Amino acid sequence: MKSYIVFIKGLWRENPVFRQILGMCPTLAVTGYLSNGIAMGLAVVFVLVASSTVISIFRRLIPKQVRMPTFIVIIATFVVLVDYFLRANYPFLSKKLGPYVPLIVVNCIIMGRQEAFSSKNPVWLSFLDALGMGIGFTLALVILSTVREILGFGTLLGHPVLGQWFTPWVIMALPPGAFLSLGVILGINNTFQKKSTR
Amino acid sequence: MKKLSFPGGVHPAEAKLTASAPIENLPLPEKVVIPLQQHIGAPNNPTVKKGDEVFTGTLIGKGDAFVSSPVFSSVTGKVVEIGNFFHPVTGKGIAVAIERKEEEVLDPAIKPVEDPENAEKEVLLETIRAKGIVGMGGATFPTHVKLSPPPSKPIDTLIINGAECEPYLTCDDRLMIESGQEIIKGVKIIQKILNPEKTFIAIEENKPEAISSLQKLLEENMEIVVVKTKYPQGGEKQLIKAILKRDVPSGGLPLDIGIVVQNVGTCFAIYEAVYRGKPLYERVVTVTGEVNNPRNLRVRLGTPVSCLVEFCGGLKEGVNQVIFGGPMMGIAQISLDTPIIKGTSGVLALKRKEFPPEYPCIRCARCVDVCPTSILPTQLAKIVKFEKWDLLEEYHLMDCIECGCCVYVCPSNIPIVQYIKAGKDKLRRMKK
Amino acid sequence: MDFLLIFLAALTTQNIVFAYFLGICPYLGVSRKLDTALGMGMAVTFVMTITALFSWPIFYLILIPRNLPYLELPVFILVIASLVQFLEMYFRKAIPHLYSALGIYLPLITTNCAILGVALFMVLKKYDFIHSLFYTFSTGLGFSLALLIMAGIREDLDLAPVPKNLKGAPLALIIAGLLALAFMGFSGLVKGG
Amino acid sequence: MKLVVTTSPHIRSSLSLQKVMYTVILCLLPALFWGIYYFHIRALFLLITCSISTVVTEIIFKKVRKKPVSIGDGSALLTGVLLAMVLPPYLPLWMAALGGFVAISLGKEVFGGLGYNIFNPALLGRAFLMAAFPVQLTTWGIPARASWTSLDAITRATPLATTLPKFSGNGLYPLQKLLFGLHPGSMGEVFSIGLIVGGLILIALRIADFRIPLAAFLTLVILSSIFYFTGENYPSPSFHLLAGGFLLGALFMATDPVTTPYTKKGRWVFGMGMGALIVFIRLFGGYPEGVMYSILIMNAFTPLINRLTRPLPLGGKK
Amino acid sequence: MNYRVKMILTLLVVGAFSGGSLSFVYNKMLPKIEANLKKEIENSLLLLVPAASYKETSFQGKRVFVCRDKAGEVVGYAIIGKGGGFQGEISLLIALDKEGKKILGIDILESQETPGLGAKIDEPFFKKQFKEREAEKLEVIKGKAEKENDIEAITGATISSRAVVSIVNNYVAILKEFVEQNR
Repeated sequence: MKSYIVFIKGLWRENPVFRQILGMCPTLAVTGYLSNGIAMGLAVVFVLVASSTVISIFRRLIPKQVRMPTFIVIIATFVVLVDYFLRANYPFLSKKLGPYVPLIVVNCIIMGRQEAFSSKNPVWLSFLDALGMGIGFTLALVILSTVREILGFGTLLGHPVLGQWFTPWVIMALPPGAFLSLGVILGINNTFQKKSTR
Repeated sequence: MKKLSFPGGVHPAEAKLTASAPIENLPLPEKVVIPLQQHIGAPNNPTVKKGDEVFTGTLIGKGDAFVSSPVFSSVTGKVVEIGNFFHPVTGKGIAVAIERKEEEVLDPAIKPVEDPENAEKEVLLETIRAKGIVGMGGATFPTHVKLSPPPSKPIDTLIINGAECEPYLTCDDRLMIESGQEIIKGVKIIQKILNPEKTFIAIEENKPEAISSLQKLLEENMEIVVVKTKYPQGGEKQLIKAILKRDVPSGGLPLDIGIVVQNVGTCFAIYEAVYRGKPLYERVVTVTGEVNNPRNLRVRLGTPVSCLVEFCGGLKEGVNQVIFGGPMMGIAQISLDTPIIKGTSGVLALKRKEFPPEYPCIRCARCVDVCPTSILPTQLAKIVKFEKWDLLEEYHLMDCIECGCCVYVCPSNIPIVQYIKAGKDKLRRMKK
Repeated sequence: MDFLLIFLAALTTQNIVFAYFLGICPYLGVSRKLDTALGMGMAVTFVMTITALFSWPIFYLILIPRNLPYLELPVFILVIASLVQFLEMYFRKAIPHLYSALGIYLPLITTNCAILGVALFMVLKKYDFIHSLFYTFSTGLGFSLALLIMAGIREDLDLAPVPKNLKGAPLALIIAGLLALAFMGFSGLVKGG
Repeated sequence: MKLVVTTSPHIRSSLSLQKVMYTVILCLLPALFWGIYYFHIRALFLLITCSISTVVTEIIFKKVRKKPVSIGDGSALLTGVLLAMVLPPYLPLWMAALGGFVAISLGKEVFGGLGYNIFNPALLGRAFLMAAFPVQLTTWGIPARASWTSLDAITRATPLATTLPKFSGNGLYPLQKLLFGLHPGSMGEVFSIGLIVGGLILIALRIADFRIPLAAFLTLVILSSIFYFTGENYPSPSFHLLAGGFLLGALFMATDPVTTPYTKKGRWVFGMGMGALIVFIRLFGGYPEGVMYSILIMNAFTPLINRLTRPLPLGGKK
Repeated sequence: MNYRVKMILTLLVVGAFSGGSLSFVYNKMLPKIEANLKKEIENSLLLLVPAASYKETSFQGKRVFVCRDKAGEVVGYAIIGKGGGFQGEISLLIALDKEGKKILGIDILESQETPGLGAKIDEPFFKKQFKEREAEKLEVIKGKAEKENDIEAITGATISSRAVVSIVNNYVAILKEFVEQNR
């Protein structure tokens, strides 16, 4: 039961984007297309799960004084792995995500989970926690990029979904559209969260 | 003579209905109710008790503190009650009710100062204190306190305030026209106490008769300055700014920069105290607005306002508001039984229409433009409204003089002064 | 001219916040008050410039000659983390008044992705050393500008009946969007970069 | 007798919020009527669409937030009218409606409603549309047929778009055409004389403060003169003043009290910044017209300008 | 164990592990990444010039390609041109025929133009306009092209269209010079 909660909380109740307002930069930057959003989400899931697991395994061996640098190096290693993997195998995607892949390293979600969870909890729970948070993050990216791609291009994953009559709202593909739609989605989400916790 | 002014301010319709009405004596009322607290400062205690017989001018209340001012009986009669009565400023307050006897007898203690022209400074000051003289412009700050600046702050300029910038009011105007000589003598007494290098008598340009009549009586080392007709020209700091272009430091007093400002009505009262030995038990009140015959009246303190209204032919049909003071800073009264006190310069009857609703501020900044102290009234109102108390001082709340210019011009009908007063209250409580 | 273009672009069209979405967390977090925004802006500008000062030589004089470009990321982030730590210690001891002005913001900076981002961009844009310094400095100023505007607006909105559900991050994001919309007016004004 | 007790002051000036809003709308009428006359019935449809959209949006927001509906103050209507006036007359109506919705929702209600918004709502609505539908927002036209009810249009470029950046004299659009509004453009921006008259009345009535328009005017004239007289192929100051949205923007948008500084010094700064930005965006920027963006950008700076020009209280220390 | 020793040891181990794994991955991926980069230009190049092989050289600091057919005959030249667009830098591949008289075509390599608007410079209807043009100065026009050297602007994206044409004009001139010298 407990492990189930550890996993599920990241999806909604403690969703890193919607509830904790973390990892804003990639959330805004790469959500013009759903495909980018998914790719970024998966990259974060990989880095988060891998580094959480590794750190949890060695949590007793890492001295307190060098915790931060150790974490950073471990995270950075996995980030570079993902970056090169994408560059080699998905050059098109890698180009679109640009510098935001290396920037995963400073994504506060990842460092936050290490500090708050995996440096204190056993491997299995750390893995679940990271997976939950990662999927929660991906979920947020999917929601935002779906809205932006449909309104901004009239397509979803590149396929036209709204037909000829629709005039794309170019703004949704631009920075203002990213900020505005995330702001509005957060506002709507606040309304629902308040209702459900009442 | 040049027209002098200060930045900001408003110019509502002057409505000086009684500018040419001579001061008349109001017939003595049957009963007076004299509040013990008629000044700013420490409270007074009654010196009479129920059943006591009093003469006109008998001391009935005093305090021991330096910043206090005694009150006197304004009629000859019997104390019938000491209790809680209507008070024009505080709503309710301790007052002495006296039933008048037919025959008027002056208290034997009333004696003029001997050889007032050559009296000692200390004697004059003591007389002013003992006769209960306070600022007659409405502030009611004990005059002897204002005339006793600490030695570290020498006074170089005396300003006599005859601006009377509030619309409707004419009591100072009439006093200057009719009792110019007495006022000038009062000014000379103040000069003697303070020994200023310069003395200015400031009068708004809309009072030509007062200007010319005083002009003839001027003595050496006095100068009349004509100031622009604009509200609140009569505010101390505004008057100083207009005449001397000097700024009273924020949170400070005029005497910090060597200036004392006195109202013309106060000068007249000082004259009466010194030359006639008369305690402050009557004053001139303008009864105006929606009354049938607006007049300037000499009224015994403690007279209920209903007597004044009746003497002026009663209220017009539809009047629903009676204000003590002018329309800009006066205080609306609950009852016509409220007595006239030392600071009551006018009684104004108005037909007040339905309250307009308060709309959101549209930042038109009219209040900023008219604010005579150059603060941001609308921001202060919002700060109070949204309870961001920590911002109050940053926005100079305490500098507000509550003149009401901002509310007068506000298109959204925001009671800014009310918010500011609430903010001042809060700030005082937080400091404690 | 080169420098002017870099400078103007960093403030407007290529603004690190409005165009690249970097440093959003501190942008949302530290923009409630003008004073703190000013402090944070100055601290970020300072650290960004210092980062370029150190990471440019490390990258071009150590990593590239040894064919170790893949160490760019771990090295940069370690440089930033240790720089911030070192600066904090140094300020506290040597320049206390600067510490009281900037010091409290320094720990927040490690997690500011704008710093790492600007170091990565500096390499991507192939700037030489002087241009890199100027670029990072200008970007810091651009960040400060965005922060100050936002703080000014949010201070105003402290005195507004903002809908409850929008308070905080949602409204800040919407304002950022509107600012980005207004800043579109600059586009084309500064070409290239 | 019952006496009413209110706080001082007990008299008020005769100005009210409604009076401010409706006076502005009245002063807009000359330019508005000309726009409808010149662009025919489609312009009228545009006006109606925008007005309904802004008013309905405001009602919905007030209802949802359970606040009293304050349509009577006329501010939502004014936003709608202004929005219609800055849009191309032949814009698809659903886009205009979306613009009105955005103007009120994102431009005003998210900040707490009237008086609290940071940006000019009408311009924000237009900026949103400009970013969302740049093609439609830069497609201008004149009526295709003389018939008043004809809905067809012929596409024509606005003077600013045709003559910038390659400018050689007033060309197609001589001064008198610009003055009388005989050229394509936004519905409410073309009739220069009407805007000048309306704006001057507004300033004379002290509904609008003269500082921002004057500062913007002077800055625009001085800067554009410098370019005109020293460089080649730059438009004349008079062209700058009349050909685009400057008059409507400076006289009616930049005098919106809510989104402009409340200090006198600040208003000068605002106007100068606005004038300078217009010239730079028009001459060197990516857009042919810069009035909207210059006002929005200065709106963003307004809280900072206010803060920096906050007056010292009488006798206050620095 | 002394905690200092432990600290340093930990960092060393982590650093070594990280460096090792990264070096391994980097060396494994590098050929692929380089191939990707090469392929990107190659794809564009072969789209524009019917060539069997090409050789990259440098001319005035620009990247220039000489294309040959199976027989080794020169069939065309190409150059990578760069310039400022509406948002950021635009980088193009421009190809000329072997005489340096006609433009064979252009392709967009990199751009940050507005999606859905300026980004349309990468769409065939726009790029096609450059095909078979005389290698002379081209001009952007709004609406229908009338003159020989007119290029129709993308509706709503005049700036981006102008940027592309100006890059093309600049780099065609450079490439023509190269062709002159190498004929």
